Amino acid sequence: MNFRRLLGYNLLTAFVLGIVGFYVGWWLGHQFSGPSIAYFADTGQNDIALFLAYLVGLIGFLSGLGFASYPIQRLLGKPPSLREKETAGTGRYFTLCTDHKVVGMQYLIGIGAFIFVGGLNAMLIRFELLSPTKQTFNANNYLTIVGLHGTMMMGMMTSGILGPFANYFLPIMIGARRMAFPRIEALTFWLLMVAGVILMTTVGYGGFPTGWTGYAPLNDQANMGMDSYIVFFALVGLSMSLLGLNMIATVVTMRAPGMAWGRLPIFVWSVIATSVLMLLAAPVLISTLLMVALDRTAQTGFFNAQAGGSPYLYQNLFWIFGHPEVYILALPGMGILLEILPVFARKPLWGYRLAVTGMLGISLLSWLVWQHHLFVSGINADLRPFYMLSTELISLPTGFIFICALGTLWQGRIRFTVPMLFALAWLFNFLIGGLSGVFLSDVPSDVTTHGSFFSMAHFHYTIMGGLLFSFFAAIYFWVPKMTGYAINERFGKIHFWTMFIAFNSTFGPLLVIGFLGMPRRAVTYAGYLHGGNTWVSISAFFLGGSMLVFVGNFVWSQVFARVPVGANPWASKSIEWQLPSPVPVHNFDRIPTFGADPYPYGDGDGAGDSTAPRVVTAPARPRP
Amino acid sequence: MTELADHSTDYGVVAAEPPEVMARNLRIGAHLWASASAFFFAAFLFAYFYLRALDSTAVWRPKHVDPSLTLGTLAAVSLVAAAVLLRFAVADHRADRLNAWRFKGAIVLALLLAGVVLQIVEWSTQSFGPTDGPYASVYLGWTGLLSLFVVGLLYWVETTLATSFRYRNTRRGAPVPAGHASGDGDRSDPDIENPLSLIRSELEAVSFYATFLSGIGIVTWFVLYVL
Amino acid sequence: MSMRVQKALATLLGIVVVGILAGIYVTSLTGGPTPYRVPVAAAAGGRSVNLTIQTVAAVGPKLAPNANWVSYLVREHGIWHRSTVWTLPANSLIHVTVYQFDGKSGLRNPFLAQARGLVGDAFTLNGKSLSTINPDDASHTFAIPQLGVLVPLAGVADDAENQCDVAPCPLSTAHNTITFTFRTGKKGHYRWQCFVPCAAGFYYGFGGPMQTIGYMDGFVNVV
Amino acid sequence: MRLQGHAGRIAALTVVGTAIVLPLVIFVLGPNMPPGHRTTGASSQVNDNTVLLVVMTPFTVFILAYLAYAIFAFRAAAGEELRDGPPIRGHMPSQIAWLVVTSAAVLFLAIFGTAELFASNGAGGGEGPKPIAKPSGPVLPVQVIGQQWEFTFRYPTYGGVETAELVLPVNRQIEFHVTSLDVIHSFWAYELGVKADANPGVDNVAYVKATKTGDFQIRCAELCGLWHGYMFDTGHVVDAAQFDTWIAGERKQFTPVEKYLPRYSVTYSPDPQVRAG
Repeated sequence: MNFRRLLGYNLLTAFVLGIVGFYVGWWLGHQFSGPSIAYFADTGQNDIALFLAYLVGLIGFLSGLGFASYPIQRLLGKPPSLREKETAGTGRYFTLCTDHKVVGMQYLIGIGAFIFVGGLNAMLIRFELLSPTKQTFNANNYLTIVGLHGTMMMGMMTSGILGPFANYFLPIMIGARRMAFPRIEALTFWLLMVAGVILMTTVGYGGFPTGWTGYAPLNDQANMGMDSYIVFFALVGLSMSLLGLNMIATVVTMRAPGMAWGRLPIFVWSVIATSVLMLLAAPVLISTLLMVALDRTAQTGFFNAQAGGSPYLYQNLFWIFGHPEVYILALPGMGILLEILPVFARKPLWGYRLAVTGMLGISLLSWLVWQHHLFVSGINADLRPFYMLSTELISLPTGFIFICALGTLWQGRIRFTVPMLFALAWLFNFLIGGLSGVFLSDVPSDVTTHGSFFSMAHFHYTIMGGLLFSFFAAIYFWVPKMTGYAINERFGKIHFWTMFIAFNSTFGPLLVIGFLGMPRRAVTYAGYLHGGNTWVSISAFFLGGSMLVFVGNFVWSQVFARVPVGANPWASKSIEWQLPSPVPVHNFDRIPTFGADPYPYGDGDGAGDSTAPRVVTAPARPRP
Repeated sequence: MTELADHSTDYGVVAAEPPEVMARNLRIGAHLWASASAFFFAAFLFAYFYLRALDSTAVWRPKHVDPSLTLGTLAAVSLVAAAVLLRFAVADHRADRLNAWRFKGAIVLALLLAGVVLQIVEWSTQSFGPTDGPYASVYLGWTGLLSLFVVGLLYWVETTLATSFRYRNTRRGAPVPAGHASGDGDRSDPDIENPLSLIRSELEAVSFYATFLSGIGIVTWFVLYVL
Repeated sequence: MSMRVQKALATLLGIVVVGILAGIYVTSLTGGPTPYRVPVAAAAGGRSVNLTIQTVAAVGPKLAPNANWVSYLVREHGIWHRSTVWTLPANSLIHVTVYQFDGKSGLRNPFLAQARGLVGDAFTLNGKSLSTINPDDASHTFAIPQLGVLVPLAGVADDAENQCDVAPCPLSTAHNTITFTFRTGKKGHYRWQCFVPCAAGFYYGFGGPMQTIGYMDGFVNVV
Repeated sequence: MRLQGHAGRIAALTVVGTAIVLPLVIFVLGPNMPPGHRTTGASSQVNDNTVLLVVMTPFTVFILAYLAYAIFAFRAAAGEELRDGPPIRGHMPSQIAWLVVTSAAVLFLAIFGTAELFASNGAGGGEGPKPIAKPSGPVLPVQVIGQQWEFTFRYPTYGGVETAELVLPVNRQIEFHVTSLDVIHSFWAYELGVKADANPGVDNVAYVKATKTGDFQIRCAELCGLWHGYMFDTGHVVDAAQFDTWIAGERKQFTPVEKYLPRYSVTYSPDPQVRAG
């Protein structure tokens, strides 16, 4: 055993320092709060101690990974440097690594694990709702499960596509060897992982009863488990903000010669649109959560009506972040869709400019609609027509994405590969998601649908049907490039069809159940909804089962069967497919020069031609 | 292997990246981070005006909730002075007056530190606490987080200054040992062309951010003390 | 060992670890208080049940991890337990005796100071029959909203001598005795709760023990 | 009209599909849309839902018809999987047409929704303390007080009596004043088509006029803590005579507690404050 390796910067050191830090923070918190602050003594819970424990634990964990050494060296006057010590082999996946491709793989597995946790919670929710009144999980545990499901999914899936796929492919697509800030890139990943673990610890502190929205003043009343939620979402916000910053900086500064803005692959545009939202919306969330933390510890009165604050303030601030947030979830999916359609329709993207306009338009409009979440809250009734209009206006840029997708299929030569199936399913699901959204944007209709299972089913159609389907499309499409091994097509199709049918059979009826009067997050429901809920639960279990099919297929294909795919299994003309699979550490031997449109299908010498790129030119590599 | 790349590429290829790329990254990074910070404080601004306009229970700002205008003004002035001085320091660096920039840089550090200390003095001498209504809440949250950002700025200025001091006797273009910047002894190539090559762009970046933060400081001062 | 066997073992190990973690997680959430099945006696006019409970200001370290929390206790075979899930027979009379050891907190909504849903619409407080108490005197309420049952429980005076510190409280310490009778309806799974904001130190007095089953909230399983 | 090529066939599919679906939507689905026709507010929601469905139908049919057609007609023939399609990068007329049609639909929906909102006195939604869409003529104010975890109700015109049960007279304009004593709740009377958040210190007004007698369910629609899932109740709409009898009975029953109730007010800030204990 090599002790130098054991004691160096690695995951083991990180865990040890993280746990030590946690208890140091806990102890510190009890030193200067507790008896001196009366109400902590009365309640037997000490929020200051828990916040400090999480904070010091986080610092310990990151230091153990090696994140502290560079800032300290800079403090001592060492010059700025590009990357951490380069390592090779499997070990680099378990430590601080600044290679954007390693970070992408880390994201894929890390986020995948937390999506599994979120999905498990969804199964538990559906299990509980098999009966209108009988309780498997008692009322507080049920609320914790609901909150954990929502928070985990909303927090983790924000980076669900940007984390794994944009980190991996965005530099390649613009002809760069790295992201603009490799160390920040690695930091975003590890922040997210620590955040996820922190959120899980809520179970040990009594859970939290607020759902993912964490409304005040319930968040002030809640048990210590609420602190886990606050720290989780603040860290996710920080991670998102830094991720967005890194993506924008990369696209602005790292583009290869010839990679003009009008030649960026559409996926890159969707990343830009998302990143702008991430960069700007997440800080609002962090501020808001810090206010909640102050309310809980220092007893400030931001959201406390009787101390002169206002719960509406929380709702406004939360949704100023929260509505861009849902487009942070939706936009990358649109990028994946429009990136995949040209490959399997063998046509250039139809209406490139329109698609870009659509994405940027969504990005802009998403700032102007937040009060539609407050339509029945009793605030600003006179502004309702405006928010009704602005919300419905978002369907215009969304419509652009649809028309571009349909136009790309026009006279194409469609191959029904697994990624293509997922992309087409995106169109179907997002159509239903978008149409159901119109009911919620319309005030009279919203009176019944607001806060019901209808709105829940609506955003599952857009987020799960949109984002998760495109997440899987991206996995089936790009993972062979990332690992060099194919994913089994037949099991992929089984996965697709079970998931697609079970998904629609779950959330379609939920739209109806919501319309018939079932509120969200309620552990009991009226007897007449029992049949529908049972159907939905059983469908949901099939949906969960389809995920197991995927996990099995993924592990089998990538660990056991291992069929090498070669450089370009899909015969794509995009640049990432002109590199070996997996992509070499430094991406390109020479930085390529780009000449034209990123989707050169059908250009040049006509039918049945090669799959070679004709627009990417790399200077010949000098031979030693 | 394809015509664009193969797995035998070694590190030397990457080391050839021109330093301008990183310089550009630093500058754009500062701008982006400034915009994120702006939205961070925008939430407090929103909270201030929302709660002030609401004033539903007439407890927005009781009489005794009155932070010291003198200390607050001094704190804001020190932040603005630091930002202005940093601008002059950048000019000095551009004109190759390196000692002048280092001197100014040290004063900037002192000014920023003074601003934070003044803020702490103010908290410890004020006559109200966090439970004294929404104004007190916004005031404490906002000034507290602004101080945290100022500490971050302090760190950034310090790193730039420290690098400049550490290599004050290094000639431009002097050879650099392999793996010098990252501390990676296993490397065969230098991973930085010149440790001093990035100081100016980093200085420009930090100066931009300091200017931005002093703008936030002015807004803070105006909203919390004057309005 | 061949590479393939190694991979298979690693995968197996992964499945086992994930399975165990998921199992721990799920069981930690399904765990809850075991229901106390209240003994049934036959009485004139149907079945009836005697339920004896006490309310305490601080549950103490012996009965709960949160020693300072306010709680209900139930007497089971002469021993006080912290159990708030009770199994009661359907369509029966429930004679409840509450020994109330906690001080006054006051109701947020004074309307809840009047008893409702009881047999005779009244309860006895230390032997005196009442339908309403002063809302400021309320220490707790016993309420099963779905059955329409609500009883305000008057608190012990702040200056009373010999106050009980830590549960379970002996009857020799200062207390009020409240008795009342209600009728369980059809079978079902009903929640019960306290409406007095009695969770000291929590926002609106409704956190901690008020939001955790086993203290100020529970279930009545009517079977 | 002669159908020409793919575009013609897709257009034909869309027209035929719309012609089949639209009558079903208007005459079968629309009238049966939730939440029913028990109140004026609910009826206007049903109308609104129907109009939304009608506007959406052509778009939905078009996109689905296009997708189905594309999947069928544009699939790659065996052996020609790698042949490129035609390099069409856009078609300005159809892009403009799409923009115009969707914009028209969106503007229509926004204007219609606004008109419907005002015409139906807010359609049963909570409008805050100063409602802008309100009925003319006399109203019966009923206060809904949310607290953890029960709704209680006050009738200011009947001596401010507070009740545990919600009973409303039929064919009278009701003015709900929804408020909360602690955290945020949401008063959802499903069959009445009423939903209004109960915020502490806020008077949230919603209007409704029941046109039929019968029971309705009340649920809390905003997560409010432990017993949120159990915060449900049944209300009743009864005729005027029954209502008078009922309210008289309530006033008699709750006489003992009457002296303790605070004077009727649109909001309450009861003790104990912030952190009890």
